[in-house]
Amino acid sequence: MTEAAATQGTEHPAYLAHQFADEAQQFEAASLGMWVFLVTEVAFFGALFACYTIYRHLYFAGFEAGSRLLDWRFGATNTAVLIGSSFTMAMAVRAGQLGRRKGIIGWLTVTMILAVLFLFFKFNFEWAHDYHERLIPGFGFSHPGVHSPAVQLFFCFYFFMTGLHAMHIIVGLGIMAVLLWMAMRGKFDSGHFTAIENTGLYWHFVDIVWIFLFPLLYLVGGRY
Amino acid sequence: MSAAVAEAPPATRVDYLNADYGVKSWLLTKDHKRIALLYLGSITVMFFVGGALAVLMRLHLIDPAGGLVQPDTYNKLFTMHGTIMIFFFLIPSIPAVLGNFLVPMMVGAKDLAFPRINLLSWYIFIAGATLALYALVAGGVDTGWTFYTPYSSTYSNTHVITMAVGIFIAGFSSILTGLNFIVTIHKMRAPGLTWFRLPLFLWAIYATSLIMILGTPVVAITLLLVGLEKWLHVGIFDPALGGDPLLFQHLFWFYSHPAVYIMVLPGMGVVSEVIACFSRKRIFGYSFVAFSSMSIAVIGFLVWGHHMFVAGQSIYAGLIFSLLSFLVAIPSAIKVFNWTATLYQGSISYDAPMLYALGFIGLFTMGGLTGLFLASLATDVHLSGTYFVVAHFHYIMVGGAVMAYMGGIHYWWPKISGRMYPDMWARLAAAIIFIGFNLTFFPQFMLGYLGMPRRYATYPAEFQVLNVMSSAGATILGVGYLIPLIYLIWSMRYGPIAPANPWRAKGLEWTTPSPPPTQNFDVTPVVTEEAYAYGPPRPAAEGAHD
Amino acid sequence: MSMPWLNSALYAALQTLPGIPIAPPRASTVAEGVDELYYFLTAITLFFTITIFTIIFYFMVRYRRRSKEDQPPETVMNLRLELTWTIVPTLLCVVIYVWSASLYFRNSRPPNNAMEVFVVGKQWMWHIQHPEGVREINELHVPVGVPVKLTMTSQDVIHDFYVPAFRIKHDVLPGRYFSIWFQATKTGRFHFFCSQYCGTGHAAMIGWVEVMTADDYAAWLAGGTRGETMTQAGERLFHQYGCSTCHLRDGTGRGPSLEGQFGKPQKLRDGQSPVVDEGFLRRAITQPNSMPIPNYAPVMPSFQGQLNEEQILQLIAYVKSLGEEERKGKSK
Amino acid sequence: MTGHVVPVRVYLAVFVSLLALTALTTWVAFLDLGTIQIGEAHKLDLNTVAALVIAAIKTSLVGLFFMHLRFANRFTRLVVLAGFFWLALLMSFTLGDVNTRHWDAIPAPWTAPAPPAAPATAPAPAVP
Repeated sequence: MTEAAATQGTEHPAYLAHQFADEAQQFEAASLGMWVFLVTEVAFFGALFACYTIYRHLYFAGFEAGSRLLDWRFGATNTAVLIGSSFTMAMAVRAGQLGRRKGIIGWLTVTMILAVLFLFFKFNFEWAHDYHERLIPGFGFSHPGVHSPAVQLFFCFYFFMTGLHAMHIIVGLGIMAVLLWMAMRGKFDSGHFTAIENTGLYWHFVDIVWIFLFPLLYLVGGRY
Repeated sequence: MSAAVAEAPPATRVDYLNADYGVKSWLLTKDHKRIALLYLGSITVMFFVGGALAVLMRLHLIDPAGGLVQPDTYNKLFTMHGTIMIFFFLIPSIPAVLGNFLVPMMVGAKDLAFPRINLLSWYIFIAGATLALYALVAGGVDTGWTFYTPYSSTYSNTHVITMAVGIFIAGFSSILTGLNFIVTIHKMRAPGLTWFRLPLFLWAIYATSLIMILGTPVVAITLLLVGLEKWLHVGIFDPALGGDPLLFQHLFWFYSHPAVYIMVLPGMGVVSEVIACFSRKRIFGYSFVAFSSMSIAVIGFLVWGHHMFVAGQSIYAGLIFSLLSFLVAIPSAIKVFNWTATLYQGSISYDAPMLYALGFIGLFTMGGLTGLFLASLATDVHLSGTYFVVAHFHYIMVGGAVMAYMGGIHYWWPKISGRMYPDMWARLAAAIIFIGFNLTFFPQFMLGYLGMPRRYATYPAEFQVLNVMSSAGATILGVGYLIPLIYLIWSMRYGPIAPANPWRAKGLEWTTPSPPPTQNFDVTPVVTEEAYAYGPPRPAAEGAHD
Repeated sequence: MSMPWLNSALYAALQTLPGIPIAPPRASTVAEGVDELYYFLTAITLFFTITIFTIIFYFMVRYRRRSKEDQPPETVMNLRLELTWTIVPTLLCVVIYVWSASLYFRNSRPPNNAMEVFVVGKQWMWHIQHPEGVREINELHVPVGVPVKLTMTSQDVIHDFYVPAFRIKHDVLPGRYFSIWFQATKTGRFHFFCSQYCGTGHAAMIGWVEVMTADDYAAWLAGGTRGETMTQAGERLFHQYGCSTCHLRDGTGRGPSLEGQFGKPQKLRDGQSPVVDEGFLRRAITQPNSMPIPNYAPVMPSFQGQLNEEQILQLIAYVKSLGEEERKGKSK
Repeated sequence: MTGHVVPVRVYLAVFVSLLALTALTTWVAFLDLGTIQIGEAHKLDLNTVAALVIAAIKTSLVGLFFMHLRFANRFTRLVVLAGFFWLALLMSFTLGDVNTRHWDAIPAPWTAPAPPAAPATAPAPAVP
């Protein structure tokens, strides 16, 4: 190893991985990687949306009947909560860009509180209620109406899509906890905020999924 | 420089193999080359498990009444053979082994963009493969690798859920590998390495990665839905409960048809490298070959419906899918013509990798052309679901992808292991595989046209002659695959030390010692010429250099 | 494109190949056209395969490496060559596509005068019933020279009805009806297979199509199990299951009259008006409330699980006959 | 390396717009927007269309501002578009099949089967 390379090695910031030539390359790679990952997520949820679309097309009335069994007020509240968390997340990323430790910690904490609130509404009120109403397919589902099979299909998708979404929220909470810990230890003070930026992208994506889930699940019931 | 390194006693030089010792240094490695070897070991195991199942099937089919096993067992044999070979051997084969090893070296980088994710993807693969092997040991799955509902979700009482979850998990390994390659090829190319100086292997890997990240999530979620349906007895794809089995087929083939290109595109990349090297010429029509890879990846996503011509899909959808299926044949044809043209006026040597590559061209040509029979609606009605289909896709996947994989392993083996393999044995094995393969699968084309349906444990006596021929070929093919296993392992210890560039090949991976140091390159290389510059140095380039 | 003499000559040649059978018998009106395309594709495959192999072998020998110092000349890209081998295969593909698609399209619709036979696939056998009431298992008797339309469904998983000698095949799905048709051109026994994997006994779902002369067929029908015709069986079920108590003929019952409904669009409450066909009736029987009809209360119970697929087909045959009687009456 | 720092008021404006659009989509769900008949067998539910349009607007707001796509390079935008494009392919082809499954192969004049006895010498009109 030449002397130049050796000294260059010592100049490397701690967060610069060995395979990258410089910070710009690392940042761009991480950002592109995250976007590509989000594309796979689009395909992942997209397959479910495609199934949903086909069945809603085939069983229009049944899906409307299923949707009417959901309480739109919880859906709307949770939408607001999640949009709020997206906003606070954007603020956390902004704080990261500016290298403000307190800002990062504060906004991340608010985001996490909102995420927990979302899950609390979802599980404690909605899912528990659905269980009592025997609306969970596979767990004693029963629906007396004329559209029973279609309603069961609707609820299959309702639970699978919101469940998968909730899982993403839980994973996001875990990542944010790590970020919080890193922020407290001052890892982002130097303006190296790639991790926050990417978590933000992930979180906004989760928000976007919900932006579609809310009307498609809660509002299509022909409630007029 | 390379010669000097090669002459030095191996013990004095630190390379990626002897940089560290012990199980931990392998299981926790972030070095893309070591991860490639981890993949090589694991998929070799899967290959021979899948191969053993195939041999059992062929032995069973010698007798029309089914000589060896019960029909149930036979059904499990072909299902496990299919799932293991496709999801746990072919899909990771070239990308995860050769791609992992070569992508960073070919772009002139020290590693992939995300080494930790790379290691993670191997662990995910192992988790999925373990579940698949568990399903095999615990009694197998009998749905066919296609998992058609409602048979898989309602009627089969085998380990469908285990297998579905196994494939679901392994899918993420594939996604992460593809993601890593895309970012690496985009962002980590050495100075001077423009897109049109990339080796064609990288173009192929790039196109493959696109399919991996865009298609795999769909099949993952679909198989998860099948698992859920079976577990909870709900009817997502079961018509008795309101589901649509054709929707399953759409989602399944949306990935699983492009998956064929995941298997064969990297093989095309390997063949481009090998042909160029052993005829000492630049690949004819470089940009056409490069763009054909990309167009295969894109058009390949639009043809999945040709698996469903007789499945109950709308006949108008069938008409469109048929047209698009014909279109995807064109880029493949362009590649074959360009490879052949590359040989013209070359300096062709018959080293083992070249024999595999030329075998690939021939077999892939046949596989591709017989695909036309299945893309055209009227003949597909007769041929779909018969042995014609079996023969066709084995020509693509075994005659194509596996031949290329073997060729690639032989071509880069000196770089990977630092040792040479016995050349005569390698050529002999290549010849045996070529002959055995054709004997096994050519009769199956005739069987299919004759009308023998696939997945039959027993069959009417009029099909026996061709079946016996096929089984005889399978034994030869099996021997052909065992020979390289033996001599490659032998060569790791006893083979002659390989120089840095035994084939006098072009490409960044040959400019570094064999085996390469952990960091691949001591100095980041600067690329000043196009790929495959085998010809005399161009005056213009020289002038620019001075 | 049509060269009948070549087609027949090739077929004859393949039949006489000693020892190894490699061409299935050709016994339907469709088979000849499919074979013609098949031979054409085979010719293309052989042409390109042989050309590529020959060129590769020639180059391998002609340009083999003679010394390590060989310095092959640089080849520059030849755009004209590239375009040639892009455009020629494209044109070839278009030709094949148009040929195959029109053949398929033409073959996909049964002639209007086809006689109907009903096929129900179940693990692992084929139940076949003729409108005259004769039922058979894994055997299908048909007259030669008459178009036959098979209306098929499955009782459990996906099967596939495949007659190699007729070059026809279609998947048989539970809950849906699919039709294929053929017109046999010669008498004899021909295999049919299940060609969609369906479980343990998949390979045992084999049967024979017995193509007979018109006289033999008539004799066979007469000598077969004399029972009621499908329409009569359907009528019996119609009363047995109480359908007749609501679906009164004059339309005053709790359900709509079924008289003359078959083949006409039926307006549903959600505003759609699908045509009443076999699939519509099957759904009306198994999931009546998924398709409520204006002016009628959704009170009909589902008969899913109470009727097997063959009985449903008999009911459908009966409902169809209600329409036919009216149509005949009108024409008289 | 800090990228584009967006002013807080932009974020706030986006946040408020998103909330407003959520309210709007909820409100619209309670109005009967009716349907559009397409052909004989299909109809388009305008409530669903409205819901999806609003969701798409919300998505673009989140994408452009919160996810900084507005300030991102062309390639990143291409990646995002590719994802949605592929999804559109999956959906359109599958829906296309589902929607045309009941279409019969109505023989066009050029495919009308020729009577087996007389070889068609002139393009005969389709005989019912």
